[in-house]
Amino acid sequence: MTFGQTIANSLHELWLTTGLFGFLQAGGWGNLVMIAVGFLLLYLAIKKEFEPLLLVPIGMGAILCNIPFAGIAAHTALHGEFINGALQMHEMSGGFIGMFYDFGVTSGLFPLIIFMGVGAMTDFGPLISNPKTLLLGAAAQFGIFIALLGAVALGKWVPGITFDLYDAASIGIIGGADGPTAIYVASRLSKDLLGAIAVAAYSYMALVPIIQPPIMRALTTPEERQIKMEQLRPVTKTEKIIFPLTVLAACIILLPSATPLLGALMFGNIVKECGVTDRLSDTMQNALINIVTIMLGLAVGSKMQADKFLNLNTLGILALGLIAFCIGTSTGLILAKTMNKFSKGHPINPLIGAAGVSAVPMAARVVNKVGLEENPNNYLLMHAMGPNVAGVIGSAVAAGVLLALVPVLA
Amino acid sequence: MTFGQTIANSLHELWLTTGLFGFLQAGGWGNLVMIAVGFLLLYLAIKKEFEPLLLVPIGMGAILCNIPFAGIAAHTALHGEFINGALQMHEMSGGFIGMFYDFGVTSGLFPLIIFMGVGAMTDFGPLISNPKTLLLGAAAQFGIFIALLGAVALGKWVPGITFDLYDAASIGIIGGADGPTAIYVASRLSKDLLGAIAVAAYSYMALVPIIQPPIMRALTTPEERQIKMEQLRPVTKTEKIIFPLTVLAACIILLPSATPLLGALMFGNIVKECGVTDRLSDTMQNALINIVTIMLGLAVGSKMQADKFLNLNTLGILALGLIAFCIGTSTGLILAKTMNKFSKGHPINPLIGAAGVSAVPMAARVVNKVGLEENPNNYLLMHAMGPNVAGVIGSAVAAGVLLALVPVLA
Amino acid sequence: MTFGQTIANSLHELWLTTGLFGFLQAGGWGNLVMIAVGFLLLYLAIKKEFEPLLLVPIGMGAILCNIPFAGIAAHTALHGEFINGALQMHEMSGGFIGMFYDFGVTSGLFPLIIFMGVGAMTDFGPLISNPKTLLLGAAAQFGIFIALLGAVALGKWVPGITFDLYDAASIGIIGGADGPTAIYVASRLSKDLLGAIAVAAYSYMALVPIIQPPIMRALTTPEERQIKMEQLRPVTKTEKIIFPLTVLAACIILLPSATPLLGALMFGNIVKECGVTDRLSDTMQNALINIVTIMLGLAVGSKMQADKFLNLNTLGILALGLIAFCIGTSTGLILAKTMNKFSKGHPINPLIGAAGVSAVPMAARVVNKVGLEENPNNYLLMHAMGPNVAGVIGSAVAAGVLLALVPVLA
Amino acid sequence: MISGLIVTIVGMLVVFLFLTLLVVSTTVMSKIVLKFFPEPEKPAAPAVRRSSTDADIAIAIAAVKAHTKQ
Amino acid sequence: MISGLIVTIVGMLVVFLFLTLLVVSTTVMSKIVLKFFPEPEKPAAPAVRRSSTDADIAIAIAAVKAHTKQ
Amino acid sequence: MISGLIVTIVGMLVVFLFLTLLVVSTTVMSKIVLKFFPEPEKPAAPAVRRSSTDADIAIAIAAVKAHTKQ
Ligand code: NA
Ligand code: NA
Ligand code: NA
Repeated sequence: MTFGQTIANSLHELWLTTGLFGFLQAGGWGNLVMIAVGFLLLYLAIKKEFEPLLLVPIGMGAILCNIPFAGIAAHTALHGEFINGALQMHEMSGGFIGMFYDFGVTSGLFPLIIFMGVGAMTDFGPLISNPKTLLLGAAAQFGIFIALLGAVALGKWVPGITFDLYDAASIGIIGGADGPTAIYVASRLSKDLLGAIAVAAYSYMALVPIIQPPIMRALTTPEERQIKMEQLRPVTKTEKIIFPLTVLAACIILLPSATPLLGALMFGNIVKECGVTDRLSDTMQNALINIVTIMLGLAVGSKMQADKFLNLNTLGILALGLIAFCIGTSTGLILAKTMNKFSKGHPINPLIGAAGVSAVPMAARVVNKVGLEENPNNYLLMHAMGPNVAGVIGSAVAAGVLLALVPVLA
Repeated sequence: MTFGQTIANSLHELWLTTGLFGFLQAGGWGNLVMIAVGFLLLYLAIKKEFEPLLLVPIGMGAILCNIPFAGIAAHTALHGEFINGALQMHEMSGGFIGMFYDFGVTSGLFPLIIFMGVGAMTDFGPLISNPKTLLLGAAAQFGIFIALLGAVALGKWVPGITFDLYDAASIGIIGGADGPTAIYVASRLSKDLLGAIAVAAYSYMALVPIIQPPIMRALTTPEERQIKMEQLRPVTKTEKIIFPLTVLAACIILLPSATPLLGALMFGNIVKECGVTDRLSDTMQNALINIVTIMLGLAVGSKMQADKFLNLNTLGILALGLIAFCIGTSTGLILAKTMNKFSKGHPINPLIGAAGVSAVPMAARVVNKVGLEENPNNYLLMHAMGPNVAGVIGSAVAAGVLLALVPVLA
Repeated sequence: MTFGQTIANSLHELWLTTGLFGFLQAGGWGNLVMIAVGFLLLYLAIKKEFEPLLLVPIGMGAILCNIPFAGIAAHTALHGEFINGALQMHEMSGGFIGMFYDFGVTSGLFPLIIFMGVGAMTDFGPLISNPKTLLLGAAAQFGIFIALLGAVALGKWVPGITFDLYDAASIGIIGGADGPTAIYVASRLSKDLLGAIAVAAYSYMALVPIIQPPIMRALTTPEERQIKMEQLRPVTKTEKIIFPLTVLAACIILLPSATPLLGALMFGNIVKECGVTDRLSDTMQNALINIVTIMLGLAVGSKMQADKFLNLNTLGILALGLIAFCIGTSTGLILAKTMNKFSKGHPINPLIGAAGVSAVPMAARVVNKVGLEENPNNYLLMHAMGPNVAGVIGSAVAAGVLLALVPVLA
Repeated sequence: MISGLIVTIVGMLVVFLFLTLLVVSTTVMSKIVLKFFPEPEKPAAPAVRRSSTDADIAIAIAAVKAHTKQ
Repeated sequence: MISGLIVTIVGMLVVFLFLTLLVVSTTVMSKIVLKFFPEPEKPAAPAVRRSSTDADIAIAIAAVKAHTKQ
Repeated sequence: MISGLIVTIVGMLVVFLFLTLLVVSTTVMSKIVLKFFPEPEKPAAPAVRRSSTDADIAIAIAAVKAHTKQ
């Protein structure tokens, strides 16, 4: 070969590693589509401010993992020899986002650490002040189970959709409107759908201000929306310390399968409320949750690889997730209406039932906004925070039931 | 089966996963006891403010790891195939606290990172100003070795107690009154006792204000307790930078087995004192040490599993740890008395010898308090800080000797 | 054996573990030399303020990893059984710095996380304002390839130097004047040289104020150095958000092998510029980058083990790195001179070409200083920031080419 | 499909039972606490993060002092 | 040696092509942005880190108030 | 039991020897430093964490200014 030929040859070799060449291969168009979806997520996150803390990393993860030949989401490999009952490592390889996924997501570690941070940021005061609102957090979980039924039905009757009971449970949990809970459950029961489920969960949480108000107006009368609630009594520090321990104790006795989630949540809350571990609480709420959010977002986004994502299942998940969300909102509202009828002395504004889906604190803010539209002096925010955090507990409980029951029944 | 039967069946399956059912199984009462111990630790940490930064996570770890069927402390498993000289991972599983333990504690990583942070928070100024007080940090290590002898004796003569020399060394190190040192040594020499040793170490460190004053009063006369010490000379920045390097150099030459501990400590101190790496020092003192404290606390607590913890060994460890603490306090006091007799020009208040056990900065504060009781104008805090940080070095040195010698002699 | 003999025996056993004994063994002098080099690095970092954020950890890593018998840089071992397609871990062991190396450096993880943080700290405004300066960031990469050629030549003709094409590429990248890029490329192509390459890269970056000015004065006339440039137009927020996405898109289409580096950089930049993820940006710029800097520095320093470091190869790397740096500076200057000739309307001060090597922000500051010497009113800092950050992109692109081409050609 | 129905029925049952139990236990807990510990706690710590407090206060004081001197 | 030369030639070629392409695309990008989005953005956020703002402001206000009362 | 005694004796011996050596070397170190580098260092940096200083000062100044305008 002449020198010129060698140069040309090298340029050709380089051409074989370009993204352009990759997109032109079989299935390459799919990567291009998913990169476009990634850019769309960035646009929605930045321009529309839809849950940007999660959707910016998820969008970037979707872009990076669909780059041909880059292998940024490649699984981890631990190189070494297996001798004397030990893997003697000398190297670790893999894509950097793939490593976040393998170590943090399949293990369930990242969602639990996020939950610690959420616990350290949560004020259960309004809930302790008005414990009845816990029931609204229960009612809103109907969405989970209706979507589960829908998923089972789709899996059975729609060709091209392959949901089994594990998948159905993971899809249903989108209705819990809690990102970490959804990711934790999906990582236990249905890893292949994790990407679509996480994206659906965070997208609908971001869309709460658009999805919920029409439902709220349809299911309540203007009079109901104007109901003023009694001011919440102040809660003592001791109550705030004992409440998370009470929930944890109940969970230990009745539902151990929910204790990783609720244990992490209540650990974070204790660390915040006890008043003697402020530096740990500070780190949980800032450095730790932020670091994990970055890595979790990228890792979740990396599950949006074209060959796994572009199929009918994903469409089904998106549709069912939306249904779950709407039904959860509705059942929350309906129970609040019912409770209002039976508690004359202490009126309950049915709008706060909608906050039972969780999506903290967005759903509570939406309640407040819809309430103010009807009566500019009726601030419902604190009243809605009760069902709102109850929704977090409610979906963790639902997750516990699914984790305990599905492997037995499937 | 009818539909009703199936429902009943499922509820029964769910019953088999409840904590209540778990507690009723063989050994289940032990878990219940340990959960109660966990709540007790939380109470002591929050209400009595006994080392809350450590005891809140440890208490929560003890609760979570004893929940039946939850497997929160389950060991890590790396799923995949071993091909081409590499473990090709596709998943990691285990309990989330179990993962902290496997990756951070058995490896010795967490205590060393904590030590970095401790180094970045330590001011060796008082010690440089009065180097003789290093000897008090040596004298207080007698407690370690007396407890070691006691442990060997218990292991030999008391049925039901199974301590060998490895265990005895790990138990003795409780007398060092340094959590990270104790955990590091126990993780090297005697993993099975790690939980009890860590709990004992942190508990007694928390109990310093209760344990030490009676001993201090018993071993000193009121006149001695009133001795005023000369004001410490100011120390230059250059001395503060060179001191940690001097200690490190001595350790490299004479005792490499202590260099992981003292290297981490002095690295943190250099980063703090050098004045040009403030952002690293800031992170070591805050985000990094807090993150690791959370994970280490949970992991240590998770070693309080009923089947490993509820036995005679644990009782022996608790008793010996207390003895080690008391003897270390005493020998520190006695050497300080002796030194005072031989250094007429520069009086030494014997109380500062008690700070030689380390337990920074609590022991120094206790010295100050006991001193003030006798003479309201005699502030011993800065004088006690010298032996206090010397105690950290002293127990790291003792740890080095144990790590080097025990495997040879056992 | 009498008791006295046993004691003597134990003291002898202890002597066999001392550093003094270790230094007297075959090859032990090398460890001593490398420890001295470590102390020298600490001195340069602290007293001379040469890149202290990196050189303090690297120096400490060099010291700690050369301590005889301490095994602080020992590789990781994962203990357990391989059953049911999973490594059931029960313990992890190894030196603590060795673990940082195995998990963070060989995997490429740490340099990429650093690059995220760098992205979150970088302002591409000056570059967007004057995009032509991107070319200066290209010209300065000549140093990389000239050093590569030199390394190939040394490997072929100098006995005792063993560089192959992989090594040559890794050595060349020192000329990129970007620590994380150099470490990333070396960790992919030539792990054995990683220590020397990282040390050379950071050392020369630290020496920029000494290396560059003579070259700058030699290649420019006083008139050229006095050239005033037009003020940069302000850049809108939208441009700052779209620019990183543009670079990423170009990189996806043409050079996927550079996307881990440029993807991480641009992810960090988007998180910073988008304005809705400030808490993530804050953590990337502080806690996360600091934690990784500490661990990466220690890990890189630990590659300065005497038996791997004290050889002719290291000398060759140090020499070639310096050459690469000087040539990169020169070609940047020369292209800037040429551009100035062809752009009459918009004068370009050739000094800013020297900033094209990156070494952000030191090189830009040096440009400013040399410019002020000639004309005390000519502030070039902002003009030099364009080529400066272009140099980061340029060397990431060069790294991408090397990563794609070298495995094909070698 | 059957198992889906079962999960739904059992699931909602458990969710409601569990949260109802929490309503009861929280109410009881509050009653006990308010009866036996009617806020003898130290005054609620300010919402400010402790770790940064010292530096912040120092700065605020400095700022106020600087202002006073004007 | 040959392969070293090839890497050098191809490498510098690609580096220059790529960065030239970036010059062009950045210029085009800026033109489009300035034409269609002539800074209708919200005013640039203050350089202050958001996470610590609330506490800091609270303290600053407290300090000023304390000063006012003097 | 014997090995326990040996560990104890050797251990305390080494601990005391090592810390005595440190006493000596620290004393010598201080003497050398104070003789050859009698504090030509820059003034000790303020105890405030640097990372948050800028933002805090900005806020404190803003607060004071706001107060001034009242
Ligand atoms: Na929910
Ligand atoms: Na000690
Ligand atoms: Na560069």
